[in-house]
Amino acid sequence: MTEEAIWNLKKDNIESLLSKGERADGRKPDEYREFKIELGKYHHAEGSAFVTLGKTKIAAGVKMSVEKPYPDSPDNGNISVNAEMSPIASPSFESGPPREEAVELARVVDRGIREAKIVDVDKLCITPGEEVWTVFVDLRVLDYDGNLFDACTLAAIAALVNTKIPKYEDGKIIDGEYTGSLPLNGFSTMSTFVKIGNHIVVDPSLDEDKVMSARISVSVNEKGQLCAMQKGGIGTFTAEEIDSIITDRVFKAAKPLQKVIKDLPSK
Amino acid sequence: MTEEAIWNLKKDNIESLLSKGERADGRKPDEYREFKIELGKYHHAEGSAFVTLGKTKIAAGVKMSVEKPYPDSPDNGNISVNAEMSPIASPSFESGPPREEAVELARVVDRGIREAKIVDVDKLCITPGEEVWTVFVDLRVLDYDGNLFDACTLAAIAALVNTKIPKYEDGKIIDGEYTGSLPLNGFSTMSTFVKIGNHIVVDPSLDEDKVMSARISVSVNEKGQLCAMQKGGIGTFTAEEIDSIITDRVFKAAKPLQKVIKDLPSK
Amino acid sequence: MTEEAIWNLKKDNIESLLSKGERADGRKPDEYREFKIELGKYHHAEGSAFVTLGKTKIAAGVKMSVEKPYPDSPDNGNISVNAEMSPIASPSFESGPPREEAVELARVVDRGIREAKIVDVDKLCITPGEEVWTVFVDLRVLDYDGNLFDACTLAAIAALVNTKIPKYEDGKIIDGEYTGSLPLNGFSTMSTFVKIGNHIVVDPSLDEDKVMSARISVSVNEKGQLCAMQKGGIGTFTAEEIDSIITDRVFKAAKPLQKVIKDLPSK
Amino acid sequence: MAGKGNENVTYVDKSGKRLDGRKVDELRPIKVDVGVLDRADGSAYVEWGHNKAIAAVYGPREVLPKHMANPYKAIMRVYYRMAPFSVPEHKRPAPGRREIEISKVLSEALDAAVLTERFPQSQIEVHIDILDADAGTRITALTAASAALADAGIPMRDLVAGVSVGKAGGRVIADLTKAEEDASDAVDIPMAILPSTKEVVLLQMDGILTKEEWKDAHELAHKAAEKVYNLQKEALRKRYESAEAVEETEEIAETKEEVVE
Amino acid sequence: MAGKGNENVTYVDKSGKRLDGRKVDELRPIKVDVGVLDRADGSAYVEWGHNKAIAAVYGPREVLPKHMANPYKAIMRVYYRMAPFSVPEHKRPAPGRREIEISKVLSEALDAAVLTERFPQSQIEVHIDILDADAGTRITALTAASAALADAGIPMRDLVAGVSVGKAGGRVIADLTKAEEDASDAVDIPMAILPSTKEVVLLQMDGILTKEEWKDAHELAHKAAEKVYNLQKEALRKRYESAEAVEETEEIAETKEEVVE
Amino acid sequence: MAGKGNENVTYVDKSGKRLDGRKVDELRPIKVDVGVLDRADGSAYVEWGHNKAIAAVYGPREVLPKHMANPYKAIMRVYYRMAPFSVPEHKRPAPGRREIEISKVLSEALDAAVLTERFPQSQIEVHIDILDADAGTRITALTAASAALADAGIPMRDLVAGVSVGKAGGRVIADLTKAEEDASDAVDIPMAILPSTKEVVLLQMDGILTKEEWKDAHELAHKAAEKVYNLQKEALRKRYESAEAVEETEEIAETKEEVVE
Repeated sequence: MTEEAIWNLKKDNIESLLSKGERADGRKPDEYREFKIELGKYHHAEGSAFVTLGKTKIAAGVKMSVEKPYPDSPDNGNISVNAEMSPIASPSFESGPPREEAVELARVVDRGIREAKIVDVDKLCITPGEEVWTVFVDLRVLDYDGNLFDACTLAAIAALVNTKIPKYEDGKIIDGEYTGSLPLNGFSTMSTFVKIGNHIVVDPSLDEDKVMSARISVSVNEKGQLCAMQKGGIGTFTAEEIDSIITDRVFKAAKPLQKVIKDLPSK
Repeated sequence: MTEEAIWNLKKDNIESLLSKGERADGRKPDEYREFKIELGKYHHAEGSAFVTLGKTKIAAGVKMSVEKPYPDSPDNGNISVNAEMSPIASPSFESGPPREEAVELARVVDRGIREAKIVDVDKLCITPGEEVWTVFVDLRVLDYDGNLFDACTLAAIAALVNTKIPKYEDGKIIDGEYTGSLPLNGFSTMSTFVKIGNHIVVDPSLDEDKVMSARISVSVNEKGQLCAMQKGGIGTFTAEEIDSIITDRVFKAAKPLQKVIKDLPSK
Repeated sequence: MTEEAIWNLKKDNIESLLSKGERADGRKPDEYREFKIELGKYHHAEGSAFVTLGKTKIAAGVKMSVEKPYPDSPDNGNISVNAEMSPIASPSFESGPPREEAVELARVVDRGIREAKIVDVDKLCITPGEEVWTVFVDLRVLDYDGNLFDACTLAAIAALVNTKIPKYEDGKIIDGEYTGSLPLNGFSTMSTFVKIGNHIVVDPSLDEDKVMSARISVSVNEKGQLCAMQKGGIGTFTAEEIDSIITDRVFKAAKPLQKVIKDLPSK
Repeated sequence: MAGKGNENVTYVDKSGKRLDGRKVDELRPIKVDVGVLDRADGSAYVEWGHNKAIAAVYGPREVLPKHMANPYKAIMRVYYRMAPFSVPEHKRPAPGRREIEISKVLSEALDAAVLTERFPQSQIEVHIDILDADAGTRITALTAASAALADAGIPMRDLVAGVSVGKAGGRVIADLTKAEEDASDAVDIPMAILPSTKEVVLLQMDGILTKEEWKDAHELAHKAAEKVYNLQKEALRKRYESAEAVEETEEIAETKEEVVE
Repeated sequence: MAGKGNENVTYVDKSGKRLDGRKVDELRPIKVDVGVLDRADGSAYVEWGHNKAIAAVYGPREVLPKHMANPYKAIMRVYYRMAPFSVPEHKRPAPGRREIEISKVLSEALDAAVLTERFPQSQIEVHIDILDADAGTRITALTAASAALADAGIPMRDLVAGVSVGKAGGRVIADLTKAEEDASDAVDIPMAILPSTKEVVLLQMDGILTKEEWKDAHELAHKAAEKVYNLQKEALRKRYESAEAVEETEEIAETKEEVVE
Repeated sequence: MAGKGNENVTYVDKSGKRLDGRKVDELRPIKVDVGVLDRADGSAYVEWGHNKAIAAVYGPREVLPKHMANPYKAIMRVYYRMAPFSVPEHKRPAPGRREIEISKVLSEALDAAVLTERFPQSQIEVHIDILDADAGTRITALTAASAALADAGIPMRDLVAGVSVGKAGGRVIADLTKAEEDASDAVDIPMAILPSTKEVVLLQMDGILTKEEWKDAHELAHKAAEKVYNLQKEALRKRYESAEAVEETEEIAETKEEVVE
């Protein structure tokens, strides 16, 4: 049997389960898998987190660097999110420069953080027009068991919560000394739903990710507002499906994530 | 029939016509196809032109940017020409970084402008040794129906004629405000001749471009001086052929181009 | 016969000779081939050398450039070694960005110079924290007849000995004028041994390079100290083999190289 | 999305007019031309406010390298590129991360519409050049691409209509300009819709929005898509008529050539 | 290697203690976990002092492009990469020259141990990510890679033990930290050894050393390799035991699934 | 071309002497050595004033990737590269746009001379390294490349002679130096000629020239080409003689080796 044929069989199986309201791993449609967040594992990072969601594993690290501000925002720091989908995480990932999947992943996670205005970039100015902090968030996908968007967002937010600002004197960062924690305003979580046949479920497992026709990731902040969205996949959503996800299901599904993020100990 | 075989047939056909002093599209050897220049189509460009020559279509845009001058010319602005031969224009063009054809095209167009000293770079200094204007001319080939050299040169020169200098205050370009037109000295046109069998014609059509053995592009300024040349192709020219083109035919062929360029309305 | 089969035959032949204490070209195990150093061949380089070792040929050139120092060494100049293994030198080399072999070659030669502290980087400061000299050593492999490590190190060191510091006034290098020779402390040579079967010989010829299982390059300074090492190849060395090379054979083998380097006329 | 806009700007005045005089649900002027290029298999040029996009389609054709081919369907390859002069600051020619991401979402949106299963082992290429940019380039690109696919004769379930809705100055509005995207509370929602079935094939959002605002914006999007759809169909109809005329001429020309050979 | 260290630092005190309290021949704490990843054919995670490396192994599998394949043996492809946050200054994601060189020497060291001749025409890939760096990343990487190869069931003549020896403050010591590498007379000698036969498969050296010092360092290296070897074997033993337990569970799970299908 | 030269410089004095003492039609000293490399199929080294170029030729050999091959002729691949130390300011090693353009025009010039139709489906590679540059590197490169092709035994209609003519200080001159190229009215015209038939295979021009000046320059070019041609032929003749001697030696060597095996 070709790989394509195997996936078609898997798809039929997953769909027939979903018709009965069941998922292969026993979850309900709007239920997340177990997840775990470890903070501060990497000592060279100003902040870090190691996240597992199902068997998906993400290492996130934050580095703070002093840079010249952009001319159109001389008083603001900046944030930059990058994601690496190296072959460590999956036999189907390739080494080399980031492909479009990794670029999309990084940019969607970035917008989920940026649009929710989580990092208080106004407070990251050292000398207006001269020196501001840039917050580099780097995500390393280590094991791909489905749903990288939500796992990477969790890891990025947790790493930011864990971040301290280095001491900066006479144009130099003092290695290992810090002046406080990174100023944050609230938080956001991302919840990804996928469509398989005409069923829609949150937090896709690896198999669900592989057989889905369409995907939608919705970022929600701590006030229950929408702050970023991204549809993916070559399938379509009906207007009703979209409304149901965006105005209802996402808020229910995100609850366990929001609870854990809210209670993370800040630095 | 292979593609090669088809081109060989076409070549025979074109040659036999040329032996009778005829071209497939009815032109005389030193006659250009119809061409048209539209100015100022693109509002974000400081100057722009859309040129058609036969069915060849070129979009040219000029952006002005403030840069540090080169150490060996602290009082002069700079000019930079780039050309993109993307697959939009032809099924045989490839996407990706510019290949040697696009690099040659950009550099030959650049020299035709630079050597004729059309842009008065002495007047593009803001603060000597600190800030000067760089004039970026970007050419997008949109439809390839032969003779990119002449069409791109027309488009580049027309876009320069159409260019205004942005207002620059307190280290910032004021978007949408201008302080005058780009200072220019005269103009130049480029005329490309190709050799098919032992016949030589100007302004090659697509078919003539494909079957030619050798190509020569000659840039002539408004005073009737030569200002740049480039031979291409894997064929040869005899000394007599070269002399005939350079000392005679190019000046006749270039007349209609020169007339139109001369009458372009400046900004 | 496949290429692989031919090399296996060659290997058998080389090994059987080595069992009798002989090498294909008549040398003893610890004997170098003839080598020759020509200084100052390239007039645009601040220093240069053309080295032949057997038929291996290396062109080395040094350019001095004024750069901003690294933040953690504001008073020191820098050195940068690059090596190009272009197809000029061998049908098996490929054009394009440097492959791992060329990167390793450059970095090992670099360490042989850097760790021996040959270039007195303390004396290459122009204005502390602002301007220092960077010494660019560029190696072009022109003919590959084995043992690039030792030949490139010879060429790099000889080019450094031949280097003059350009005159630098008012922020500009005065072309063609110099203020003295590059400050150097001693020198080093590199000696490469390869293992074929269970025989070990110095200065591998092309055939020996191709059939060797393991390689070790040892850099030794003028005081008889070790200053850099690199093992290569997919074979192994026993602890005894390593000790014999590092504590004994390398010093004997390096003698002719050291003698010649020592007597090179400085600029 | 939220920009650095002056808080005192009134994005929608008391009479319901926006900065450029449009009503909240009104689109900028849109012009769609089909069959504008000679060499491509299909092409279209779209002006949408100040945005200008040209799209060229090739295919279905052979996949290179061959091992990338899919035995069940054609693969869609979309290249969205910005001309260096299309934006206020000169852009480097090499594609940036934004262009790579947009190429991906456009590719998925078009793939949803094209009957790719009819062309296994082949690829369909869409090349789009943005010549002028002013908020809404990806939907301008998509509208051009979809028309160009139709021009190339690629079978589709429906045309893809690109639209953008969002928010500025506290009001939900359609088709934001750059000035509106600079509002401090700006939200931009590019969407693509198959108008016949109202299916959504592209959806992105930047900025903070409530559920209620989403509902208004979503409704606005479907209305706007209908308008874009009609413009696309009109342009294709015109092209179809003129193409028939051209084809007749070409037949005559071909007959002539045969005689010459 | 020689760093900018303060000349007044005492790298080894009178009682033979180093800056972090270790003896001259003492290694930093080392933790080896095998089978830490789900998707890779084999994997291992190693913490070595502050160094943290994760390795994933795939193969033997098909070589692409095919003409790179060797008809006599598997080819080893090793990708050593540093996370941007693993070092004091944010590192760009693209591999630098240091990563390229280290990938090459690690590949040769592992190739010496793997029975590559058993898998002609195929390739074995090792991907290593350094998540935290503090002097000794390449030997941490090698130790992880070797355990991951064993975890993937790749036959080897022996495990490869990575060690580092060298010199600081005039004393030959094992397993230098970054602080020790900053000594003005620092010498760093990363090595890899097949412990059963004491064969050396990786050896690099930076810094100035006498013959006599080499002999001491070399001896230290073989002793240290023995310790690393034992940790690797212990981790694999644990993994083997738990893997057996897991396999039983999986068999049960598979049976269940069959029922479902 | 026009440089920043001091207007007061006299580029040609009353006695017809140039800055370096040459007459207007005089070339700089040129040295051509053939067969200078061991591994290449053909090679040549040319010194031309301060310019130094080395060329290596491989082929005809297999085209990779195969679909690039031409069923009717060999394809020429020319790689013109400048050593980082060959110019006043350290050059980055990656080829720039100038090197890419020059590689293309050199490739076309050589293709015009080589009997490529004799080697369908194959490629001929020419690699040229500029080790020292002083105005005229491309014609130095071409002269070396052409001699190297002959050394490799590649059949050609004729050798390709590279020459440069132009203008400085109002006078038409041959073979400009960098100092002459810096004249404010400088014109540089690199050319390549098949001397037997006077066919032109490379021609570029930068700077402002009248028709009349062109005629003088063109005439000068053909005279200069004749001189270069003679030097190339002389070098090949020498090589041919010594090669015959070497071949005899090699035959003896091969006989010996057979005995050893």
